[in-house]
Amino acid sequence: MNGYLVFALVFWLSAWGLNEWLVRRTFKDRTVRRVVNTAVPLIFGITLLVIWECLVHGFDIPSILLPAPSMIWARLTSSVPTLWADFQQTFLKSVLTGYALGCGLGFAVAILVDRSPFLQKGLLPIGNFVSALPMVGVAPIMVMWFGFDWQSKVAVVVIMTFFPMLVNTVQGLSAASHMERDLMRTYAASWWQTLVKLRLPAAWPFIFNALKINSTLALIGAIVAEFFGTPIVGMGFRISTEVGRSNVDMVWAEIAVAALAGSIFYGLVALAERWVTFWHPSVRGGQA
Amino acid sequence: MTAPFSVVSAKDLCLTFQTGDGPVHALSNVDLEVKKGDFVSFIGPSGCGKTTFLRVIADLEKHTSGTITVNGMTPENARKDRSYGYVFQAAALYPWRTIEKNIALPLEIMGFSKEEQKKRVEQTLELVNLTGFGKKFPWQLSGGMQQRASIARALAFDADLLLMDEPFGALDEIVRDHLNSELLKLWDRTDKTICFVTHSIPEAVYLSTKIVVMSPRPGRVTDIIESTLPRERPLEIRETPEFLAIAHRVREGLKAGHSYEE
Amino acid sequence: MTAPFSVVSAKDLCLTFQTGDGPVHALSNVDLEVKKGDFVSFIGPSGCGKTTFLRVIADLEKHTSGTITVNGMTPENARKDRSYGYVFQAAALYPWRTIEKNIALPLEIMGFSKEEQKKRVEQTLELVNLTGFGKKFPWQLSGGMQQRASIARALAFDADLLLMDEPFGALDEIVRDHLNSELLKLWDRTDKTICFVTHSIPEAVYLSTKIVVMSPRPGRVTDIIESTLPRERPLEIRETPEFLAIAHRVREGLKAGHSYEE
Amino acid sequence: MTSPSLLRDRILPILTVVFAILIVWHVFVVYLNAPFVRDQAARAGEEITFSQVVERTFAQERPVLPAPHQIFAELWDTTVNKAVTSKRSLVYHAWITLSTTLLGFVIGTVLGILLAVGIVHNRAMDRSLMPWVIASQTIPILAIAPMVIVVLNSVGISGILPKALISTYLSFFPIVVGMVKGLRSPDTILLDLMHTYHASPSQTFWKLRWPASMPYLFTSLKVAIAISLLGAIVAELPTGAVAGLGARLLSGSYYGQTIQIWAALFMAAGLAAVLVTLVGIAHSRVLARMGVKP
Amino acid sequence: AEKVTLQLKWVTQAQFAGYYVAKDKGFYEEEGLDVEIKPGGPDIAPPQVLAGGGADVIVDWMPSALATREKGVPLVNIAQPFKASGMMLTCLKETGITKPEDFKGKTLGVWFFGNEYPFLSWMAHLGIKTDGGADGVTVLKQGFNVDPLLQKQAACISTMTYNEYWQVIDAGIKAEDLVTFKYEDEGVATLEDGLYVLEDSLKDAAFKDKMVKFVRASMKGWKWAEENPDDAAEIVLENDASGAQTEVHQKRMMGEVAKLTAGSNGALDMADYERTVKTLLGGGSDPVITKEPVGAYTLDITNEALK
Ligand SMILES: Nc1ncnc2c1ncn2[C@@H]1O[C@H](COP(=O)(O)OP(=O)(O)OP(=O)(O)O)[C@@H](O)[C@H]1O
Ligand SMILES: Nc1ncnc2c1ncn2[C@@H]1O[C@H](COP(=O)(O)OP(=O)(O)OP(=O)(O)O)[C@@H](O)[C@H]1O
Ligand SMILES: Cc1ncc(C[n+]2csc(CCO)c2C)c(N)n1
Ligand SMILES: [Mg+2]
Ligand SMILES: [Mg+2]
Repeated sequence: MNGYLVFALVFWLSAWGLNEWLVRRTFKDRTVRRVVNTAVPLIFGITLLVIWECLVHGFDIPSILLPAPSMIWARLTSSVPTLWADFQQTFLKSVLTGYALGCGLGFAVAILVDRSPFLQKGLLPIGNFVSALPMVGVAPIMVMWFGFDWQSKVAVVVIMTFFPMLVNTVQGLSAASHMERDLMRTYAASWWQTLVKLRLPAAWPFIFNALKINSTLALIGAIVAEFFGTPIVGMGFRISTEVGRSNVDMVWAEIAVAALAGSIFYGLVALAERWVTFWHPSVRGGQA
Repeated sequence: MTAPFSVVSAKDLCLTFQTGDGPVHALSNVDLEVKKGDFVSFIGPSGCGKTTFLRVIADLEKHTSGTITVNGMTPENARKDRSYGYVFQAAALYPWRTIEKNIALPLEIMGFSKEEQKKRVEQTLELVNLTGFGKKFPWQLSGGMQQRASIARALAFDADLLLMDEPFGALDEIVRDHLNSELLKLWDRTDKTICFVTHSIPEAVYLSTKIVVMSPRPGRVTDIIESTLPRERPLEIRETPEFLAIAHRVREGLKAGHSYEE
Repeated sequence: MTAPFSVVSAKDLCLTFQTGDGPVHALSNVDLEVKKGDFVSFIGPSGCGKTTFLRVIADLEKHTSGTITVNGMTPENARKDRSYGYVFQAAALYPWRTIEKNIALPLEIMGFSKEEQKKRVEQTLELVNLTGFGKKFPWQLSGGMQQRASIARALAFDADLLLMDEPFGALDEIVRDHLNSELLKLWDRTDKTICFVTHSIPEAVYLSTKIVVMSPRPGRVTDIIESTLPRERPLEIRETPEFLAIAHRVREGLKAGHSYEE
Repeated sequence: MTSPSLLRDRILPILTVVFAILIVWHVFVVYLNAPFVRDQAARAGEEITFSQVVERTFAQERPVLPAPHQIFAELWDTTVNKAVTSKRSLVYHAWITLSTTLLGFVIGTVLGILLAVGIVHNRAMDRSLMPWVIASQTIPILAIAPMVIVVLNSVGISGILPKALISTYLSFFPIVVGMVKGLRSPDTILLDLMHTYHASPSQTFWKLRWPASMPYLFTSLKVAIAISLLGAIVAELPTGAVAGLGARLLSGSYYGQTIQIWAALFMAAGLAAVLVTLVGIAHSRVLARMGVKP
Repeated sequence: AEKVTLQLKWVTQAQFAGYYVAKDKGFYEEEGLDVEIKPGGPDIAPPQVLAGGGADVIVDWMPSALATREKGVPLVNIAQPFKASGMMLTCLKETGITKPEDFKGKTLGVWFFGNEYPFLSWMAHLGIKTDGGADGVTVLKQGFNVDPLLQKQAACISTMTYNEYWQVIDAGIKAEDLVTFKYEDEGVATLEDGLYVLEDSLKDAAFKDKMVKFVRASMKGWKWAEENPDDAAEIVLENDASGAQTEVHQKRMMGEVAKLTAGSNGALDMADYERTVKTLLGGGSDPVITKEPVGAYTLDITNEALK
């Protein structure tokens, strides 16, 4: 059994070395650089998987606790239709809708709060109040109000994503420097013009932070909300059911799908960020 | 037009900044009258309150006491009227906009049509000698180029009153001469009123109809010199005795106000 | 010390920026030799590559081709040696530090003792005439005061090579004269090497042992003038025919390099 | 300019908003609870008027949406009328959750900052770690939490720490995202200055990156502390939901005690508001010390 | 004292009164045992805790235990304190449902997490599809409470005789407005709360001995609870750390639970076992277990304990 562990260790060390070497070198050719840039996280990931596989075999961990990656892969490939249906239900319906609405709402309230000092003093404390409405308590209520289907999950996701967006937008809207604002004042620019032409652009780095955080939070929210009542489809439903059925490989297959979907989602947001905030030092410095 | 009408009129103007370690008297008892069509230069040692005074005119800073009117109104109303264009001491370009877009910014805000915007952007870019750099971003420009872009931005919308805070500080003599005479031409043609902060005595004398010499802490006006030079000013005027006399008076005023002796 | 040794030596230096709309040739085939104890002024139209050249010396920008050594090493090693103090064109003060703390920043980093820090901060504050403003934050200072603070910061740690990018651009004549002579004294006393960017021809001539005239796009060196003025320079030297002759040559060089004719 | 007044500038706006919310709330109480009231009446064969409906919607045992006064009665009863050490006291449960929250928050903040520092300073970490940090967040924590608890238990870690770790797991992410951005936010010229001094990475960090990241840090902290609380509550489920606000929520939900759920929700929300406000106060303190222009 | 950790299937309530009584009354102590009772919750899978070494013995339902056994975690039933099944479907009379055939086209609330097996078997017996088609039923994963019935989101919901049913009643719906289908009455009853351990650990004689003592004391607790239901409920309440349980509800629950444990002395009744296995095997196209389980129970422990 120790052969596994030794192999894991050796593999890990050599992969690490390889990665260090790769990132230290600068490649002239653009395509080579691109390949290297994707290879590095990939190598890291593969290393994790190999270590995982070896540990499971090496320590004889029961699959009900932690299945080996190979087992999860087998399950993944053999349950594509179920996984796809769950993905549609949870990701395409609950997560995306909830994310859009939650971020939209947080943004809108932040703008509203910014518009009116009165509301700022009245609404912001209330905003803090709903900052941590626990999904454990909220999800059953939402099921009661909005039914079992994805609509109630959307509601949970909205509640979860609202606050990060609110806080970040409020902070971001104050990111423009004094001189930049003074310039707008000299034009007697209206509040809207100042917002659109100065304060929003300056706020984007913060807003994108919220969009990034929310991209994963929304997924967690939607999945966990399904623990509290759902039609019999969905990633959260599958996970909770299959845990109870001791089909832990299926649970991890869902998790793998969630991780993949979440990472792609995050990646897209990060890409949009680079595109929108190209001027920010954090992006201009070469990395976002 | 009848008797020249007062564009900026300050009486007994004071401004004190409250800072962590006590108050800073940036302006004290400033009296000044700027008439329509005047070209007023402000000159004075670093930190004497020139920027602060311009900011009060522009309603970016509130005076502590005294009165000031701009175009006969409060600075606030004048600002809301979009009575002036302001060139800040630092360029203050928006990093997410190209130079072109930066210059178009006030035009967008004031609702100029797309073609008009394009035309004016091109004209002013040309004026400040930045043609070809319109598509660059601010951080891709040298310091002087950024400063010129910010001048272009203030000129683009053709305000009647220009507030310019050391607009040519980062420019070499040749460009500076060029822009000086362009500015004079513009002023002559359009009958603008210009308040101009500079550290160059020749520049002040060459450009102005009135030179305000300030002294530091608390910022006071120590001398106001009405220029006797004609409105038409070729570059050679800088060699005339009249010119040199005025320059001398300015230099003396400056020296008097200075805290340390050489 | 034996034969003056070469502090900056550039051969065939080129630098091209890759921008979204094509390459910008900021420096092309620059050859320059700066000896220990030289006071070299760079003068040239806005955007000609003066800042870029200083940045290459300081290892803040990588040249595209050619060679350059600083103190006989690569710019990188020279930087790691802390061979130079750099005054940026913009003040670049840290907004969360008081002026005092900003000046102490390089001292902290280079591990000066607390008392030594205090002493040097006070000295340099005094030198740039900012005594009493140590406890203020940068935004509470005027533009010129900020610039002086940044000069103080670069002087505080007493590097042998000073790279100064328009350090006196935002200062009035009197302060400027004062700082000019202080700088000359310092240079004379300590045998520093100074690379100095300026837009003022008299300033360049007054200060330098060597004047480098540059022309724009692509930034080339069009003239290198070895000053014949003595090392000892009272302010009155500026009226001498020798001085005026040099100034004239600089002006001609500048004009020649300029893209537009007046 | 008039002098600021606590009443006008703080209390009044909040009261107005709360009042507006209360009105909407009451409308919804009637709207959401009425169907059940009507059904009940129909089952009993009784004719009822609208005003009777309204009256009953405010006094339902298991309302879809409890009336505010019901929640406050419950809150009052479970906070003021119970000894704080009693397990029927909401204060007791809030304290249990709060202690988990704070522990999880502290660990999460430290971990998040350390990761951000690593990512900003080491290219290998940036390239390889970040994607997996992101992937880690897409794992639904509630799904693996029981396994985590079991595993931790088997290596002898039990009590508050496993719960806090789950809270950490959720809260470190906003910190990483915010701080990676924040630590990279200083302007090029400010970095160049450090470069000219040949400052060591740690000097650049402490003297430049760290202070420059403060707005990002505090914004992230606000989000993180809220998420910590969320995580602490979620973490109470796989640990047997024995005590804490999560346990209250769960058992309230399980036994259909809507009013108890709402009371616990209010408690959690109140806790969150206090914590976020505290972070906000710390933020303005730090800004003031950093001499930021007001 | 020897340590024993018991993982419950659900939160602290009278459903597990026997164990709390045995602990509280010192029955475990008398046997020289130090028993830790871990409450469960909505996402605690007792078999997982067992496999992970978090518990020595767990309370689980047989369908889930047998299914888990097929997945390769060798659970073994060592005692069966619950004789009868308390599960049922509770429907609103106004939906017009009077017999199982009426389910077609309706929406039913079902507990998942391993508790869905009895329902799925039943539907398979009835020949009703559960995929939501017109001739089948639409299944909802029911949350923890009876709201779907009250809100009329489902025609019927799963309830336990000792718990959720009474919540419906407490919510103000009269018993005569309800129709109930007990699994016991429909002939598809499966065994509920039993005690399970890992097969491997039974190879250890010391462990076996410990379990004998544990089962003996636990059954003593159960019998005490049956005789003193109100006192037992009080003991449960004392052990509920959430402070959310009410006396009325727990006392009533204890009364109902007593009816289910009444018929058992702890030993697994082979007839009940056979019936459970048959029900689960007969699950139509997708049976819960695919083959007759082997070694899924042992009578050794109870035989020894009840001597
Ligand atoms: N926001 C502020 N808070 C406190 N003090 C300030 C503030 N702004 C300016 N000051 C102080 O007011 C005085 C005048 O500043 P101002 O910027 O008007 O000078 P200036 O004449 O423009 O100088 P320069 O030529 O250097 O730009 C200075 O002493 C400065 O320290
Ligand atoms: N980061 C950059 N990216 C692209 N182009 C740049 C960049 N920095 C400078 N340039 C270009 O390089 C040229 C030289 O710039 P540089 O800043 O060296 O000029 P300069 O001589 O210092 O001018 P000034 O006197 O106005 O400060 C300019 O045309 C500028 O547009
Ligand atoms: C999500 C979820 N919902 C319901 C149960 C059901 N359950 C567990 S024990 C028990 C007896 C009744 O008290 C019941 C019904 C569960 N395990 N998980
Ligand atoms: Mg100024
Ligand atoms: Mg420059």
